[in-house]
Formats: sequence, structure tokens, C-alpha cells
Amino acid sequence: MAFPIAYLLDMLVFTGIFGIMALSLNLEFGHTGLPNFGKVAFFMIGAYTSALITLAGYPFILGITGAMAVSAFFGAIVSLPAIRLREDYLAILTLAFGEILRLILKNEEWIAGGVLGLKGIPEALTTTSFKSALYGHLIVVYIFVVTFYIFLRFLEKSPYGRLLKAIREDELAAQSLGKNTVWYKAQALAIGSAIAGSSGGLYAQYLSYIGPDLFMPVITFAVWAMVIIGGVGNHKGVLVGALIYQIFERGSRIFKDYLQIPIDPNNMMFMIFGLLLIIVLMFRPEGLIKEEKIKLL
Amino acid sequence: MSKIKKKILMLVAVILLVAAFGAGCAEKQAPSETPSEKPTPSEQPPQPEVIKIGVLLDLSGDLGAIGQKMKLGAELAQKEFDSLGGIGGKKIELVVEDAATDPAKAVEAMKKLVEVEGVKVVVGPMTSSETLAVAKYVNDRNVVIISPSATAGKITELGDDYVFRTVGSDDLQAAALLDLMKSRGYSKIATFVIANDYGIGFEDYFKKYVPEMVALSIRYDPQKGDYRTELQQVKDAGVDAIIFVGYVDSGKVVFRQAADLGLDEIDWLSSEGIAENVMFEDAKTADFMAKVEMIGTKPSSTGFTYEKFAEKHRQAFGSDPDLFSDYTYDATMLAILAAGTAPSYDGPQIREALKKVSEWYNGATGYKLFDENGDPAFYTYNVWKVVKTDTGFKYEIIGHWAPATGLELIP
Amino acid sequence: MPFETNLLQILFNSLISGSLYVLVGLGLTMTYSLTKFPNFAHAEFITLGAYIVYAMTDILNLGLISGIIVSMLITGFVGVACFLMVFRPLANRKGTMVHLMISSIGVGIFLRYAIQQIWGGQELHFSKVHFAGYNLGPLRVTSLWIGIILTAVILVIILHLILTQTKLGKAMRATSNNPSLAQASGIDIDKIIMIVWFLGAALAGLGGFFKAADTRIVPVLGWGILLPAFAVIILGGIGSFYGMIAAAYILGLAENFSIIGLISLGISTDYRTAIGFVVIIITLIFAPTGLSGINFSKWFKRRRPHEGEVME
Amino acid sequence: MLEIVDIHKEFDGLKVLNGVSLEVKKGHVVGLIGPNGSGKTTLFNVIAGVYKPTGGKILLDGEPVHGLKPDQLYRKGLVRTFQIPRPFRNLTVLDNLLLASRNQRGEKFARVFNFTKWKMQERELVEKAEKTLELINLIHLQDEYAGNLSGGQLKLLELGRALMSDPKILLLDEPAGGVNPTLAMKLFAKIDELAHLKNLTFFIIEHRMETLLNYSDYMFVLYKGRVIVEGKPQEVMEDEKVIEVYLGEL
Repeated sequence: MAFPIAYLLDMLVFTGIFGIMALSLNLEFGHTGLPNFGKVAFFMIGAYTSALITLAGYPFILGITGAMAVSAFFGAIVSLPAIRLREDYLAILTLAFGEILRLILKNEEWIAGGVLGLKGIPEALTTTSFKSALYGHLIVVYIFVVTFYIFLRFLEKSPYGRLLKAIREDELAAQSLGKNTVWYKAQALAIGSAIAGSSGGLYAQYLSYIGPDLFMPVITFAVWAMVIIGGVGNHKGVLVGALIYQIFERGSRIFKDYLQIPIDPNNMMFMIFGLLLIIVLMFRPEGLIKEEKIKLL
Repeated sequence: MSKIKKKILMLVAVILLVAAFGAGCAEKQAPSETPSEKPTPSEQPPQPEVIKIGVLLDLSGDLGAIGQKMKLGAELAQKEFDSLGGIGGKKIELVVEDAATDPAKAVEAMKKLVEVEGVKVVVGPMTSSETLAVAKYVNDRNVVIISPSATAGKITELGDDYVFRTVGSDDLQAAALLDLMKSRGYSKIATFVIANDYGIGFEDYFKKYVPEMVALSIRYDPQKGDYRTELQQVKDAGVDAIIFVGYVDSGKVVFRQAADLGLDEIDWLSSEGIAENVMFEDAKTADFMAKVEMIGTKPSSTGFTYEKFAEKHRQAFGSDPDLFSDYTYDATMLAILAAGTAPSYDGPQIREALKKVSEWYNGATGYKLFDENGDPAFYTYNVWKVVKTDTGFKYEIIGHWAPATGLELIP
Repeated sequence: MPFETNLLQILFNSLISGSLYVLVGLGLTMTYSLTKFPNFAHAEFITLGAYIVYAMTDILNLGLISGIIVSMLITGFVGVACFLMVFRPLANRKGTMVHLMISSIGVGIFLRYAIQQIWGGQELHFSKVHFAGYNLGPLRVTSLWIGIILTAVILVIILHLILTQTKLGKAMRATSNNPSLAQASGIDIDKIIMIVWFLGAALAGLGGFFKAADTRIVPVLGWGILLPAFAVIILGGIGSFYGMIAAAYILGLAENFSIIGLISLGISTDYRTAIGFVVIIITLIFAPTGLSGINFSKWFKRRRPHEGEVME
Repeated sequence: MLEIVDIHKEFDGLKVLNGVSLEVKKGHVVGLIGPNGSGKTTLFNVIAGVYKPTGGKILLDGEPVHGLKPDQLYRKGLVRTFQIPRPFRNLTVLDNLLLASRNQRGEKFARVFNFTKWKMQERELVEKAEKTLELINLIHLQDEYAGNLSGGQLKLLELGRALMSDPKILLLDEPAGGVNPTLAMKLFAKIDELAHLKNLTFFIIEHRMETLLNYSDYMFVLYKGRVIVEGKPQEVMEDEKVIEVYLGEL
């Protein structure tokens, strides 16, 4: 068997796409302390927006810009009620928001194809062969990953990022020091949603098909796992988390062929996954790579 | 400041490097990767010792129970060839992956089959969303897929490509159901469908072609499990019949609650999604289905070839074949025959071989000639009716439907 | 399409839906108000309860009543075990509410797939118990539906008595309102929290049995009802016993009567699922303290803001 | 400077403040004392905008400010500390102080990209923060996470943050609690100096009234949600009612 280079590259593309999601959650939760359990909703908004724009014949860059704008808009909308709420309320509210949105996209065929979704979404780059397309995707996705990584690192090392962390640490104290925390939380959700939206746009053009069944709450949980395992508050960490998640998911599919166990491999994978989450939370709550001490100057 | 600039420069350099490298690789590999574009016989990969057939079914999740049984159909086809010493002296190896009733997982599993296992022909995936989700990839990768159970009309639109299916579009079955409804003289019906591609496909068909007949349409969430008020509305609406489209799992819940609410005075029609013997495992469901004399359609599996398949299935697994296991059997047979007769184990050639094989293959579900869209060119649907026998319950075949002949009921 | 709707039946259906929400929501609201985090693994306690009743009645041939009791005991112990092995150590290690939530999702995933490993993914039914249906005037009822409603009512009465009349109940209320004050006044709050986790999980198991008897037994049984259950306890006001009961029936009514509206407007009835979500969002926007913020606050009072804490 | 008129506050029917009226004059160090549960911290929380008063008025420089949020009050020059310190635990001591500074332009998203400008400003602010840290004896810990500080050090950090924010009036909730007595004395001396040299106003809660005795210009005694005595520290100390209240507590 030849070395499955295409499989590896595909895995890296997925790592990139979900890595962007993890980065956005890291901004929202890792830095600002907002537990957004509706990540998949913004991923979905981005995917659908970008798909509709590119299917209408406009270029990819417009599609992704639109995806980011619309996602940011919805992020800001959701933030209106959400940011005044306690963490647990916010989590449940965002979870509910994602499910409502999926129901709407599923049942209203006129919006975007209803239950069967949209197919034939144009790719970002037009290429001639499968391999070159894969490299093309890899480059496109990692341009976004790197851009967002630099952007978020820059924010983190700025007074703006420091302020977001202050809100995470103690909102009332931040308020008492004159920070309009509500406004900053709304901004964080909008920026985070825009980033998540671009990730959705990349996903849509990579698969070239999207449907409501692709946006189940399990994606939200997966992104959370990436952030928790990789390292809350550390952008490098969550990217590593995204890679670990992909390796885990695909690895368990491959390893089941070599392992003879009396347990169904699919069940086994999820049981280990559940345990892993608990173990990380209990024994290394800061995740694989710890949040670093930031010096602005 | 300068530090950041440096970093950005570094990153840009890295990106450019990767891009250049990637493009170079792509250029170099392009010809050998896609022999179909420049067919040079000397470079063709030789036939492997073992012919690998991918099987991508939902072995867990909502459709896990159905998928597990469909897998038996695929295994039966493999056993048959292996008992004959394989095809052209080569053994058949089934590489089974689970799509877990999740299109995202289906894509991932498909890639594992193709990239890691090197499979060029795959039986599956099961659902229409999964098939649509992998379509782009398999076309790009020149991998033949034969779905035994993706029934959405939209798959036809994919056109001439690497996507085939052994089962007809839902639009046809809906037409069959409609003829059945007309033959019974209904003027007002209610649709009661599962809220997914399968159910909504049927609902859309009826709403499109006979909007005046559809008095009310219900979509139900299979997770909800509380359909009393929906059913009560159907009861109050005073329709002639209720058209139920769903799967076994939620179907049982709907029928039990319908029985409890006394919806047994209306006619019930349904489709293949529930035409499975496991429905009778629950006594209340079985009683209800027999009491209302539920009728419905399903893609046909009758006649001599089906009986032979069913006999083999019973011998091998000790049970009657279940929903779609016959279609899975045929899809696997076609895949094996195509891969075995193709000059090399290679997607485009398997596709051509598949088209040839399909011209003469007569399987458990009849002739399987593909039309230009990769859909079966011939389809007949059976009309079934639930009856109570001395030993239990069964789906009795009371007629057939085909586009050419229309509805023919056995007197 | 104009037709006469049997409103009485729909009212009765709402009563069944509401009672099911009471059954699955009671345990959740108890643990939520005491340990102050939404336990997503509650879904799996519900599922586990149903499966254990199945194992008792269909595999071991025990009677239904003893099956339910055994199931409640086992589920209760699983709940305590989860609390002792995961949630308490995590809370002691300064885990935040979000950490506890995520860990409960981890516990939930583990339990769900463990259940699937043991009993398989295919749906199961209680084959040993049968519930007859009959006409009651214009109503269709079955013994199961009446059983669901009666159990909910009896349970509410019993819990009301426990909460108001017993020492245990008073200790529970005190611990929920102000743990440090409760501890200062000599209440063994560790014991109380453990009892509440036991009761909460056991009640989830009971609710799981009824939900499964009404539908079928599948590994996602609990997950399917968890979000509506959250809707109920948020609408009721977290920690509010009576608010939650009122909310359960309000959601039951809203879901069932929404069907009439959706049908007459020609909108997909799949949106019924969204009712609970909409309830969550509207409640959280306009009245985050839920019904308890309005009234019903006699027994489980809204958490009094401590000094230095922001009021919502 | 700060005028409080007939402030009422109740929680779920429980009356905590029962018509508090008092005035804090500009440039004064004013003490607020009273036994546990007398409503001191609640009054602070009402003034600082954490709670909305059930009734009454609060005037800052003659302008009504009741009902404003903490961040709005900060912009009007009113800054407070907390009795139980609320540091940003996973940020350094230096960052804790820097966060308190006014108008760091890099805190605005629209301006964050102009990093040359905010970096320049940041340098100035760091200098200022270091001076403040020296003042409160925390300079050696400036790169330490605030979460690793001891209770007394956290109290100092609270004070440092408040000083860093260039306030007009500071509300200090037990600034010397848990701080060692020598340093506490030094702190109060500094407060005294700031008040009289820079014309800053201090409103300080203290549980132990002896500490405040030497450094405050005026004192209010709160008991059961009401001001029962006010006056010069020495007068207050000798007031019968005050002695009674404090004895009653014992």
C-alpha cells in the first residue's frame, strides 16, 4: 500500500478548517470567557452564506467576505441577550439558537435547498487534477489559518486582548475600572463569529456540498474538545487540539482494522473520547499547552 | 514592531514555499494520478491479487439497525464469489466502514476507503445526504460508488458521473403510491412524514402533483416521540387516508400512538421504510398494522431471482433478508463483476465495466441496467399489505407498479 | 382547511407531554439548583433508567414495579458515582461552571456509548407490559398515559411534602439557597448534596422508563428530551420547584397547541421541536429568573445576591 | 463632591439601607464605620452602581448618578475597591494596574491596529504603573500572576489599581484589611498626603475605627442601614451611641 498522502493532506485541510473554529472559540471562551455552545450555528451561517454567494456566480473571496459579515451580524444579534446572562444560561441559549437555525434551514426549502441542501458549490481555486486541487485547498485554508492566527496573536498582545482577558477574569472588577464589558463581549462574539463563519465558507467550498445534516450540535462539542484538550487561552494550543482531534477521529478508524477487541470500535472511540475530556479537565485543566504570560512591550 | 514584520515575512515565505512545492508535486503527479486523461496502457496499474470492494453503510446511529442488516447482503455476494474461487482467480475482500448516519462521517470514511485502503469501487453510502456529500469527492477521485438505498430525486441530477444506485428515485415510488391512492378513490389525504430527506421528498411530490388532495401534511421529528396531537389533528381532519413515510424506529412509535388514539378507521398507506419484519416484533404495532390493513409500496423484490437470494440468505444467516439487503446484494454483485471484468483496477475502467455488466446482470431485484444518470433504467415497485397469518404477520404482495404498465393489483 | 379540532383531547395530550417533562425535569432541577451547573449527563441517566427497567422486566423477568425500583436504585447510584468521581473532585480543583458542564458532556458521551455497547443501538420495547386504550367520553386514554399523569402528580406531592415537612427537605432548601450558611447552621451539606444527586438521578431513571414506555428504548432517548427539559427548568426559574412544574405544563400546552397553529398556517410541523428552544431564548431575554421571578417563589426562593455580586 | 440623599435598598423584602444621607466633601478623607451587617458594603455597591437603589438620590458634583453602571461612574471619576479583592488572577500584577488606566487607545478595536501609537502610550503608562507599584510595595512582584499574591498583597493591588485610574473620588472598602500594620500606616499616610496635596477625595470603609482615627477628616457611623452618628473622628469615638453599638456587637 502506497503512503496515503492524499488522506494526510485531507486531514490537514480539516485540521485547518476546524482549527479556525477552535481559534474563534478560543477568542470567545479562552480569552473573553464567553461559553458559546452555538459554534455550529455560525459555522453553518458562514457555510450557507458563502455557498449561496458563490453559487450565484460571485467569486470565492466575496463569498467568504459575505460569510464573515453575515456571521458577525448574527453573532452580534445573539450577543444582545446573551452577554448579560450567566455562563450556563449563555451556553444553553446559544445551543438552542443553533438548533433553531438548523430547523429553519432544513424546513424552508426556499432559503437554501431545504433538507437536501446545496450541491455543486464552486471551489476557491479551479484546478485540473485531484492532487493539485488538494494542495490548492491546503494553501487556501492555511492562508486563513495563518492570517487569523497572526490576527489573534496580535490582539492578544494588545491592550484590547488584555482587556478581554480582564473581562474573563472578573467582569465586575473590569466594569469598576471603567470598561464597558457588555460592548466588548458583543465585539468578541461578533469577531469570533466572523472567524467561525469563514471556516464554514471554507468547509462548504471544500466539500462542495452542504446540507442541514452536516451541522449537528456534535460539531460544537468537537470544537470545544479541541479547545479544552489543546489548551484554553493558547492559540497554538487549540490548533494542536484541532490536529489531535483529527488524528484521534481518523486514527481510531484506521486502528480498528488492526485491533481485535470485543467492543464495537465506534462505541470504543466515543467512550475513550468522553473519558479523555474528563481526564483532561481533572488533571490538566489548562490543556496540553498552557496559556502564556503576555508582555505587551 | 519589527519583530512582527519579520514574523509576517517569514510566514509569507513559508506559504509561498508550500505553494510552490505543492504545485510542483501536483504537476509531477498529475499524469500518473489520472490515467483516464492520458491513457497510456503501459502505465496502467496491474490487477491486484485481491479485489477490494468498499462497503460504506450506516452501521450505527439512527439507521444503524437497517445498515447492519444491509451489510449481510454485501457479505452474501462476497461469499458467493469466494465459494467459486473468486473472480478470475482473485479473491474478493470487503472493506467495511461505518458512516454512522452522519454525512460528515460518511465523507471521512469514504476518504479512508479510497486513500488508505486504495478502494476504487464502493457499495454505499446509504442515505441521500451522504451520497450528495461524497459525490464531489468520488467524481474528482474517479471512484465508482453504487448506493443501494439513496432514493432522493436530487441524486438523478448529478448526471453522468461516478455515482450509481441500484434503487429507483423516490419520485417514482411516490408516483406508484399516488396511483395506488387513486385506485382506492381517495379525495382527501394527510401526509405524515419523517422530517428528513426521505420523508420530505415524498411530501414535496404529493404537494406538487396533487395539492388539492393533501388536506394536511405533518413532518415529525424522529427524536421527539410524542405525536399524539399531530395524529389527533389527522383524525379530526376527516381525511380518507394517511400516507406515512418514515423508518422502523419512529414508525413503531407513531403506530402505537395512533393505535392508542383510535386512528384505525382511516386507511393507512406507507412506503418501503417500514416494510420490514422487525415492525412485527412489537405486538402492538403489528396488531395495528394488520387491523388497518396497511398497504404500501416498496422497490420490487420478487420473482425467481429474489427467491434464490432469499434462500441463500436464510442458509447463510438463518433469517429472511430485510429492507434493502437485496439492493445491497445487487450493488455488491455489480461492483465485484465490474471490478473483476475491468482490464485494470482503476476507477474509469471499472465505471465502463459496470455499465457493461449492468446490461446483462439479473439480480435479486431484477435487471439493473443503468440509465444515463446512473439510475436504474427498469424499476418495478411491489404493493404490499400487512396480513395476519397463523404464525404471525407478514407483508403480502398484492400487486406491482411500473412506469410502463402502471398499477396492477393481483385479484 | 377548516375542521373541528378535538380540543379536549389536545388538552389531555398537553397534560401527558407536560407530565413527562415534570418526570424528566424534576431530577435535573434538583441537581442544578444544588450544584449550580447544568448536568448534560442527566440525559444519560434518563436513558440508563429505561434500559435497566428493560433488563429487569424483559431479560430477568422481574415484575414491572420491582423493575422500576431496581432501576431507580441503580440509576441513583450511577448519579452519585458520577458526582463523587467526576463532578465533586473537579469542583474541588477549582473547576469553573463551564468545566463542570463540559465534563458532564464527557460523562454523557461515555455513558451513552457504554449503553450502546451493552444493549446495542437498535430500538427496544417493553414486551412484558401492556397498556390498554379505551374511550372516556370524547377522550382517548390509555393506562400508560394516566399512569404518567398520576405518577407526576404523586411525585410532586411527595416532593412537596419532603421539602416542606421534613428535616431533609429543609436542609435541602437551605443548602440550595446558601450553602455556607447551611453548613454554618450544622447541616452536613456533603450528605445533602449526595442525597440530592441520588434522588435526581433516580427520578431521571423513572422519567426515562415512562418516556421509553411511551416511545421506545434507544441510546439517544435522553438526549432527545434534554433540551426541552432545560427549557422547562429555565422557564420555571432554576432551582424553583413549583416554577418548574408550571413551566412543564406550559411547554406541554405550547407544543401541542402549536401544532394546530402550524398546520393552519401551512408551516412545517417539524418546528414543534423548536418551541422549547424559543421558550429558552424568550425567557432568557425577557425574564432570566423565569417564572420564579414572578411568583411561586415561596419555597425555593431566587438566589439572593450576595454582597459584591452583580444582579441580573 | 459626593452627596447621598435618603438612599434605600431592599432585597426580597429585606431592608438593608433605610434612608442613608451623607456628604463627602472634596479633598477630604471620609470614613464610614459600623458593625458587621450594618450595610456599609451595600451602600458602597449602591454608590458604585453594582446595585440600583430602591429609593433616594446620589449626586456626584451636583449631578445625579444613581442607576449608572460602574463603568459609567468610572468615567465620571468615581473608582472603588472591593472588600474581598477582585484581581484579574491570570494577568500579571503590572497588567492589573495597566488595566485601570484611562484612555489607553489600544483598548479600542478600531485603534488597536495603530500599534505604534498605543505602544508609545503603553510605555508611559508602564512608567506610571511602576511608580504606583513602588508606592504600594509590590514592585518586586510586577511580573507575577495576581492569582499568586497573598491576601494582604491583593488588598494593596486593589488600592494600586484605584490609584492608577486618576480618580476624583475613591471608594475604598477596608483597604487595610489583612495588610501588615506598618504598611497599613504607611498607606494611610499616603492617602492623607494624596488627599491634601492632590485634592483627591477618599471615602473609606473601615471595620476597626482606630485605624482611621488619625487620618480621616470626617466620619459617619452606619447602623442597621442608617447613619446614626457623624462628625470629627474624635467626637465620633466618644459618642455614646457608637460605643453602645460596638459594645452591642460584642
